[in-house]
Amino acid sequence: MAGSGTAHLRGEDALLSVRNLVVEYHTDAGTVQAVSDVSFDVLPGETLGIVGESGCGKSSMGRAVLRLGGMTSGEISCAGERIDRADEKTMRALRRDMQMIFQNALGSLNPRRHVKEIVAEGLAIDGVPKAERDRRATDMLEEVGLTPERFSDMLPRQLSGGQAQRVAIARALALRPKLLVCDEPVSALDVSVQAQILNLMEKLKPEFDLTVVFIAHDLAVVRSVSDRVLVMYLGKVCEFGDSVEVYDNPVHPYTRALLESVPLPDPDRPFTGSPLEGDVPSPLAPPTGCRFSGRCPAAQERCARSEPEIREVLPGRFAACHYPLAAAADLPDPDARAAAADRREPQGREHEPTGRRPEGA
Amino acid sequence: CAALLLAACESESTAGSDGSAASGSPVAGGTLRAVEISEPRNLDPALLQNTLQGTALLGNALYGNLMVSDEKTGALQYRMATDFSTKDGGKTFTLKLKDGLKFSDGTALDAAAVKYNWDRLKDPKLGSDSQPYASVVKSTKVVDATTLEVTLTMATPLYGEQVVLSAMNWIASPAALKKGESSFDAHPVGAGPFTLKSWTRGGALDLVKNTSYYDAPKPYLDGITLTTSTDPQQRVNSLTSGGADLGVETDWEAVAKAKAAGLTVETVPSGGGRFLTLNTLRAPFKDVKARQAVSEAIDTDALNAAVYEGKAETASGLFPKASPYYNDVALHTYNKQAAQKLFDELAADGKPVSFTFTAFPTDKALAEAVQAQLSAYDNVTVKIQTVDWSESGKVFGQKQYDMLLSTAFFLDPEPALSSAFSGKSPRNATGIADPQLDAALAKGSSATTDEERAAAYRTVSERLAALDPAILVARTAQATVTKKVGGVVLDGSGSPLPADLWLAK
Amino acid sequence: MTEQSSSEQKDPRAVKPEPLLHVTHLRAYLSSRHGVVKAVDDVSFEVGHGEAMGLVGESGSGKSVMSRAIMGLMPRRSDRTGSVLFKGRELIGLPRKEMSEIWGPQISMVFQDPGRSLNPVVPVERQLTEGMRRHLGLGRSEARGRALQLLREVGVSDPERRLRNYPHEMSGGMCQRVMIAAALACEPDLLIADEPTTALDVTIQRQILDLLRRVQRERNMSMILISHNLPLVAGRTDRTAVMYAGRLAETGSTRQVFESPRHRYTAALLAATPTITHERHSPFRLIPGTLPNPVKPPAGCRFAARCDHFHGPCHELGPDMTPVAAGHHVACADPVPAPAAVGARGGEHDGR
Amino acid sequence: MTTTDTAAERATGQPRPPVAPGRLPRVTLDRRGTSALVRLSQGWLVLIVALAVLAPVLPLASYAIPIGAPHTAPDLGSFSTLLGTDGLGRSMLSRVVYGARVSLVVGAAACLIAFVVGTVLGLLAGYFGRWIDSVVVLVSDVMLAFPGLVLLLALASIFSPSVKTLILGMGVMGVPQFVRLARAHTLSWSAREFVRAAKGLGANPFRILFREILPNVLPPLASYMPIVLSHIVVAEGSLSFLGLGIPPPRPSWGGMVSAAKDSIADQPMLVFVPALAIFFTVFALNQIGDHLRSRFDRTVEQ
Amino acid sequence: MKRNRTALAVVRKTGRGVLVMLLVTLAIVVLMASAPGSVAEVILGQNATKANVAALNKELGVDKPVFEQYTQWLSHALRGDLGTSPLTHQSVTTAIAERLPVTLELTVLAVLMALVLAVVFAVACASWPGSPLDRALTAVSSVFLSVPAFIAGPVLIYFLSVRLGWFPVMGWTPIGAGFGENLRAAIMPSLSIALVEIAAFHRLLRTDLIGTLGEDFIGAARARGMSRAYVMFRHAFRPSSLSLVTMVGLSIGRLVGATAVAETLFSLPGLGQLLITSIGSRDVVMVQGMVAFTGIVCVAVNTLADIGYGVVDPRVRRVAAA
Ligand SMILES: Nc1ncnc2c1ncn2[C@@H]1O[C@H](COP(=O)(O)OP(=O)(O)OP(=O)(O)O)[C@@H](O)[C@H]1O
Ligand SMILES: Nc1ncnc2c1ncn2[C@@H]1O[C@H](COP(=O)(O)OP(=O)(O)OP(=O)(O)O)[C@@H](O)[C@H]1O
Ligand SMILES: [Mg+2]
Ligand SMILES: [Mg+2]
Repeated sequence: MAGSGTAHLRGEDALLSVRNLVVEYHTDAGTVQAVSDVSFDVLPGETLGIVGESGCGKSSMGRAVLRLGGMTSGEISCAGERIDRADEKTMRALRRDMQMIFQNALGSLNPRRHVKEIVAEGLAIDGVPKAERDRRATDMLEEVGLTPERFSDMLPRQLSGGQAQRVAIARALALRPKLLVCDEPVSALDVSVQAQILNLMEKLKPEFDLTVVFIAHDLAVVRSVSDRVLVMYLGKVCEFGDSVEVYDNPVHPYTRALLESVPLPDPDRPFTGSPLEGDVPSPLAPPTGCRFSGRCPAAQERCARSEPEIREVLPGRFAACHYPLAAAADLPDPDARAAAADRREPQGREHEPTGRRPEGA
Repeated sequence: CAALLLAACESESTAGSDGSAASGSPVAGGTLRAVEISEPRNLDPALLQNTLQGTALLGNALYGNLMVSDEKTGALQYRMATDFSTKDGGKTFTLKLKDGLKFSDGTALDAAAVKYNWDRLKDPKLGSDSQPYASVVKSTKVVDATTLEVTLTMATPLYGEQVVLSAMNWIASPAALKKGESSFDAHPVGAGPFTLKSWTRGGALDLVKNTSYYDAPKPYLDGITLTTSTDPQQRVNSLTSGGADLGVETDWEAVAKAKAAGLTVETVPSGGGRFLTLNTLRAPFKDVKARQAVSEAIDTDALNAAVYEGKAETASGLFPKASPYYNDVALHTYNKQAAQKLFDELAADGKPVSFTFTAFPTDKALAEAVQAQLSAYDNVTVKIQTVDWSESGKVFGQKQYDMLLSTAFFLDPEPALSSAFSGKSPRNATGIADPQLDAALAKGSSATTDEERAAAYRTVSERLAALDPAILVARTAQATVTKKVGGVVLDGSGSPLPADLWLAK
Repeated sequence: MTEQSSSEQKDPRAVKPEPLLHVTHLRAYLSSRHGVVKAVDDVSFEVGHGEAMGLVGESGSGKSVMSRAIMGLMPRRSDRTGSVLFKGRELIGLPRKEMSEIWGPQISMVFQDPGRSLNPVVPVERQLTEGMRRHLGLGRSEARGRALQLLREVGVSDPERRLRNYPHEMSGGMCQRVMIAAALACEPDLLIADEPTTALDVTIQRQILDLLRRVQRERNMSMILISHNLPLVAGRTDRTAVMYAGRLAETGSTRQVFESPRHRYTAALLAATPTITHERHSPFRLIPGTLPNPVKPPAGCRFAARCDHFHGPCHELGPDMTPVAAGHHVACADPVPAPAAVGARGGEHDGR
Repeated sequence: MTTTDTAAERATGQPRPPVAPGRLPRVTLDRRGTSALVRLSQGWLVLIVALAVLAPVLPLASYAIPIGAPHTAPDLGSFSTLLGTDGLGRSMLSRVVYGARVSLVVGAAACLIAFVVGTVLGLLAGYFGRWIDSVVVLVSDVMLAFPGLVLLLALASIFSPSVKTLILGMGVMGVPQFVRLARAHTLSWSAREFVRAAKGLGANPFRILFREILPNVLPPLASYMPIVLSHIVVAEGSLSFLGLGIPPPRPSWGGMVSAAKDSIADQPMLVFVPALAIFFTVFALNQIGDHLRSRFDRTVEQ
Repeated sequence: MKRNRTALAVVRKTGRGVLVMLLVTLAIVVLMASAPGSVAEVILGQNATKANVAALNKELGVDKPVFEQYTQWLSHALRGDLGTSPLTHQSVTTAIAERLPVTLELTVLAVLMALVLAVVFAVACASWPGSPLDRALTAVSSVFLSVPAFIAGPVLIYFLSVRLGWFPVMGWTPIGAGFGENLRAAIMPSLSIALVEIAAFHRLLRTDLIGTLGEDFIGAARARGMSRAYVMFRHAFRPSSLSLVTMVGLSIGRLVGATAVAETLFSLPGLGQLLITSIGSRDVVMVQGMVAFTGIVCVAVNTLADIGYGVVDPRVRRVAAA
C-alpha cells in the first residue's frame, strides 16, 4: 500500500507543504530509503499527527522539513518560501519561523550550558541584546512552568526528563515560530510527565498561534493531540484523514493492524482483533508494489505487483490501498459523502478554542 | 677435542699477569668472540681504519700485515714483507716480499698487487683515512715479483712506521677489488690469517681460518666472530659476563672496570694522548693569552675525576717515562689565580673569552666537565655544540670550531706529532704554525739517532708549552681486554694480531 | 528441591500452598555518587506456581533493581537484605556457585532491550545452547536439536538459518524471540521479563506479549512481567503489583487493580495514561511533581507529596500493606472507595 | 599510548548511538572518588612544578658549577647537597630541579602546541567532513606512519638540538594524537541532538563548532594532556639517550639518566635520582590523567 | 554490485596507502635535504675538502634539486628498486631484508609479551573492579608506563645479565643458530620495549572489559547460569578487544621507534639501529628506503587491524570487507 500520490493534498492555503519528499541515506550496507515520495500539507493552526512504526521515516521527514537532515529530492515550502532551495542565509532567517522539539529532550540540550543560556540561544543568534534576551528567556521559562529563579542556572543534567522537555519547548517558542515540529516529544517520558507536557503543549498552541506537526509512535497520544493524522509505513503514506475518523474507522489494513496492536488497560480484552504476522521489512530493500503487502492480511496478488496511489476512499479519508477496508461497493454516493462531512463538522467545532479549524476556510 | 700442543711460538706477549690470562703453549681450535668499537662500513682495506678504535683487528685478520712494530720499542718487524728499508735517508724505499704469498683466491700477492693497492689509496675520492700516508709515495716501480721500489715525495726516514700504522699495511687482491665494492664486501680477498664467512651488518662478522695462510701453523683459531658495540660499558659487561673473549678498549673507565673484574688487559705505553684542541686560526684562541688563560684554568686531574672516574692516565709531558725521547717539560700547568687574572685582563681589553666546545657524541662528558670547570671563573663563557660523527669531515676540514677534543698518540712520535702540530700538516687541528716548532718537528722526523731526536722533541715540548695550542687531558687508552685468550701480540696501533691469538680450553 | 516442589504441587488440599517465590522485606540499596540509593525498600510479595504477575510503576520506581535483587544479579556496590524464598529455599546469601545452578533451570530472565541482551559477537546458536549444555548436560547436536525446536516454538521462521546468524543480522523482534527461547531453554520455573517489549514496535510488541503469555500458560510456568506501560500488563497477567519509589503501593488481581484501583497513585497513574479513546484536545489528568529522591525518601507514604488526598496519617504510614479485598492489598491511608460490584468480582477472581 | 577513538568508531566511521532511553540507569563502577594515589600524584606534581618555577629563588647552587668533589654522598648540611653531587661535582638536587624545568617546559609547551593544533584540526575535520576531513586525516596518517622517533631524529639533525627544536618536534609529533581524539569526539558530539537543535535555531557552523561542540570536546581532550605530557617527558629522555637532547650544561632528566646509565653499578644515585623523578612524574601524570578521564571522558565511551 | 563496492573500497584503501607513502617519503627526503652535512662528507671523511665534496655530490647526483631526486628515486622505487647506499654499497632492499628479522622478532615478541601480561592483568582487574587487586595492578601497570626502554634496558642488563648472567649483554643470535639462544638474545630487548605497551594495553582492555561486563548481554549470560570464567572469556573478552586491536595496530609505529632504542642498547642488527646510523651518516637513500618500508608496514598493519576488527566483531565485517 503504502503509496504515493497527491489526492490528499489541500492546496494553496497550507502553511507547510511537502511534495514528493524523498530521503535516502547512503550507508556501507546500501541505500536506506527512509522516506519515499511523501507529500502532505499542513494548514495554518492545524495539528498534523504523523504515526508509524519505528524506522518508517518519521524523524527523517521531520528533519528534512526543517532542513536539519539530508533530503534527496522533493519540494518543501513554508509560508510560501521554498525551504529546499533557500540558501544558508535565507534559511537562517527562515528558521525563526520553524522550530523543532526533539524526542530525546536531554540530548537536545548542550550539557555544558545553563538553562537560561539555552533558552536564550536562539535570541542571541538573532542578535537580540543581552538584557532583552534575559528578560524574554525568563518569561519563557515562566511560561513553560519552570520557576526562573530555580532553573535559570541549572545544567541540563540536573533536570528531570519532563523539565528538560519544558526547557526545549521554551527554547523553541522563544523565537515565536509559526510552525513547530515535534519529533516524539513525549515518548521518552513517563506517563505522568507525559501528561504534563501534552497539556502544556495544548495550552501553548493557541497562545503562540502555532501550527504543529506532531510525530509519535504512540497512537493514543497522537489521537488526542492532532486534528489530522498521517499514517506511514516504511517511508510511504498509508492513510490520511481526520484523526478521530481514522482511529474509529481505519480504511487501510495497516492502520487497522496498528490500532489493534495498542494494548488496552482492560484485563478481558487486552487487544482488539488478531495480531499482525511477520516483521517490518528492511528499508534497504523495500518490497515492490505495496510495501505492506507482505504482512497484509488482505493482500492480493496485485498488491505485490503494483503500487497503489493515494485516493479518497471515504469523504475526507485518503488511503493508498488497492483494497481498502471500506469495500468498493460501500463507497458512498455524494449524499452519503455530504452526510459524512456533516458528521465531522460538529466535532471540529467542539475544538474551535484549541485550534483554528483546519478546513475552516 | 684433543688439544694439539705446538711448539712455543714467537709470541712476545707481555700478558699473563692476571689469573684469567692464558699462558703456556698455544692451543689450536675454537672460535674467538671479539668485540670491537666500530663497525666497518665496507671491507675494502682502504676504508678500514688501522687504529685500535677503528677496525684494525679485522684488517689484520683479513689481509695480514706486511710489517708490524714492536709494542715496546716501536721497531719494525717483518711479516709478509721481508724488508722495507731506505738507503738514501728516506727518499726511496725498497719493499721485499716473502716468496709465494697467495691471496685466498689463489692469485699471487706480489709487488704488482702492492703497487695496485698503494696507488689506489692515493685517490681522495675513495675517502680512505690512509690517503695522506699513501700520498707521500710519489711513485712505485715493480722490480720483480717480490720487489717494489718506492719513491717518496720527500725524505721520510721512518716511512715504515707510517706504513704500519695505515691501511698500506693491508694488501687485497686487485682482481677482487676490481669487481666493485658490493662484490668485494661479499667476498673480500686478502692473504690474511682469516677469510670472511658471513657478515650481518650491525650484527656479527664471522671469520674462518684461512687454511692457506703463509705462516702455518698460524692461525690457531678456527674462526673469529666480531661484534661491535660503541658503548664501553656494554663491551665490558659482555666480557665479564662471558659473552665475549676479547675486546678492544679506549675508554679508561672501562679499562679500570675490566681490570677490577679480573680480566687481562694489555696496553701499549703511548705518548701524546687526548688534547683539548684550541683553534688558533680564529678568535678567541687566535690570541695566545686566551689560550694560556684556558690552559691554566683547567685542572686536568679534576677532569680525569669527572670524566674518567679518575681512572685515566694523566700526564704532564708529551712522552711516557719509558720513551727514549722522554723529557720533563710540562705542557700544561694549572693555576687558578693566574687564569682568572688573564681572563680579567682579556675582558678589560674588550676581548672576553667566549667560545664553543664542539663535541662529538663521545666527547660530551668531557665538554660538560670543561664547561663546568670554567663556569667557576669570571669573564669566560663556554657553550657546547654537539655534532654528529657524520659532520667530522666538515668540522675538521673547514676548521669550524673553537675547541674540540682531538687525539694525537703514538708509540713513535712520527708521524703523529708532525701531523698534529706541524704548520704544514693538513691535519693540524690547532692550526698553529710556528717556525720553531715546525723546524723541531722536521728535525725529529729526519734525525736518525735517538739523542738528536730527543733534543728535537724537547724543543717541540717547550714550544707547545709556550704556545698552548692544545691541552693534554690524558693519555689515550689503548687496551686489549681478554679472558682466557693467549697470544695477545699488539701491533703498532696497539691492536692485537689475530694470527697469534688462541683460546685456552 | 525439585522433588519438594512437585510434592507440593501434588497436594491440592494444602490450605495455603507455599508460593513459588516468596519475597519478604526485600531491600536493595545501591551506592552511587550521591549516596545510597534505596531503590527497593522493604518490599514483600509472592508469586504462585503457574502464576503471571505484572509489576508496574514509573521509570525509576525500582522495578529493574527488584528483579535483579530477586535474581541475585546485583551491581557490585550494592546491598541486599530481607528474604527471597524460592521453592522454600533462601536465595539471599547463596554462594554464586549455587546461584548459577539456579539461574537457567530454575529462574531465568528476559531483558528489556533485545538488541543489547544478545552478545553481538557470538552466533545465536551458542547463546541458545550454552545454557542447555551446562545445565542439562546436552551434547552439541542434542542441544542444537532442542534449540531448533525452541525457535520453532517461539515462532522463528527458518530456525536453521537463524542459528548461524549473528544478532545484528536479525530484527529486534527476532532477537527478542531468540532471547525468550534462550530463557526457556532449561525449562525454568520462573521467568522474569523486565520490560521485554519497550524497544519494539507496537505490532511486534503484541506478538511478543502473546508469545510470552502463551508459553507461560502452556508450560505452567510462573512469570513476572515488568512494565512501565500499564495497559501492557493488563491482559497478560493474573496479578499485578504497582510499585512506587521503591515500595509496593498496591497488589491484587489484575482485574482488581485495573478495574478498581484503590491506591491513590494507581488511580492517578491509570487516569494519566493516554488511551485510544481519549477525547481529542482535552487535557489529561496529571500527577503533579516528580518521584522523590531515592537517596532520601520521605517518611511515610512516598506518594504523599504528589497526592491530592494527602492528610496527616500519610506521614506515618509504614510499608505494610493492608488488605482491602481478598487478595487485594493497598498501602494507602485514604484509599479510593471501592465500587461494591467490582470488589466482589475481584475477590471471586482471586480465588483462582 | 592512549587510545584515541573507540574501536567501533574507527571501524564504522560513525559515532556510537547515544544510550537508548529507558534503560536501566547504569552507575559506572569506575567512578571512584579521588583516591589517595591521585592525591599523592597531585602533591608530587605541585611540588615539582613549584620547585621548577621557584628554582631561581631557592637557595640552590647553580646547576652548571661544581660545588664540591664529584660523587659526594647526600648530605643534609645544605640544601644543595641534599642529594649529593654528580660526576662533575655539581649539585644533584639543583640539577634535578632545573631538569624539571626543561622536562616540564618542553613537555608542557609541546603538549600545548599539539593540543591546540590537533584540536582545531580535529574539530574542523570532524565537523565539516568532506575534503577537510580527508586532508586532515591524511596528514595525520602520514605523521602516524612516520615512526615518531624517526621524525625527531630527522628534526634533531636538521636543527641543532635546543629547547625550541625539542618543543617544536615533540609538539608536531603529538599533533596526530590530538587530531584523532578531537575528531572522534567531534564526530560523536556533532551527532548529538543539541547540535541539530542549535542548527535549528539558525546558528552558523562556527558558532556551533565553537560554542556548542568545543566546550564538550575540551574536557576529555584536556584530560589526555597529562598522558601526552608523560609521553613527551619520556620521548625527551629517549632523545637524550640517543644523544640528541638539550645541549649541556642544561640538565634534563632524560639526559641525566642517559649520561649516568653506565654507572648503575657504582653510582646508582646518578641514575636513580633522575629516573625516579621521571618515573614519579610520569606516574603522577598518568594517575591524574586517568582520574580526569574517568570524570570527563564519558562521551566516546558511551 | 556488492562486489563492485568491495573492490572499490579496496582500491580506495590502497590508493590512500600509496598516497600516505608518497607523502611520508617526500617528507623524509625534504627533511634530510635540509639537514646539514651530506653523505659525501661522510664518505670522504677527513679528505672532505669543499672541492672533493662537490665532486662526489655531483657523482652521486645529490646536487640536483630535491624534487628531481625524489621523482627519480620514486620511479626506481616503483619498479621495486630502492637503490643502493653510496656509503656501504649495499642495496637498500638487502639491507632491510637482512635487518628485518631482528626488528620483526623484537616487535612481535614485545607485542606478545605485552598482550599476554595485559590480558592477565586486565581480566583480573575487570573481574574485581575497584578492588585492592584492581588498584594494585593498575598501579603496577602505571609503573611500567613510566619505565621507558632507555631506563629499563640498562637496569635489566645490570641485573639479569651482569649480575645473574641469564641473558647475553648484547648481540643477536639468529633463529637459525638455535631457537633457545635466539630467544635468550631477544627476551631482554623485547621486554624493555614491551613494558610501556603493557600499561597501554592493560588500561584499554580493562576499561573496555568493565564496560562490556556492564552490558545487558553479560547479565543475560549470567542469568543463564554460565560460570564467571565462561562469561569472561566466551562473552566479554571478544567484544572488549576491539579497541585493543586498533591499539596494537597503532603501537607498531611507536614500537619501530622503541626498537631503535633497544637495538642501540643491546647492539642488535635491526632496522632501528640502521635507521639511526643512516640518519647520522646522512645516507638519504637508505633512510628513504627504510622510511618507505616502515611506512608501508605501519599502513599495512593498521589495515590489518581494520580487518582484524571484522574477525573480532561480526557487526563490522561488512564494513571491513568494504
Ligand atoms: N543518519 C542515518 N544514516 C543511515 N540511516 C539512517 C540515518 N538516520 C535514519 N536512518 C534510517 O532511516 C530509516 C528511517 O529512520 P527515521 O529515524 O526517520 O525513522 P523513525 O520513523 O523516526 O523511527 P523511530 O520511531 O525509531 O524514531 C531507518 O531505517 C533508519 O535506520
Ligand atoms: N547501578 C545502580 N547504581 C545506583 N543506582 C541505581 C543503579 N541502577 C539503578 N539505580 C537507581 O535505582 C532506582 C531504581 O531504578 P530501576 O532501574 O529499578 O527503575 P525501573 O523502575 O526499572 O525504571 P525503568 O522503568 O526506567 O526501567 C533509580 O533511582 C535508579 O536511579
Ligand atoms: Mg524517530
Ligand atoms: Mg527498568
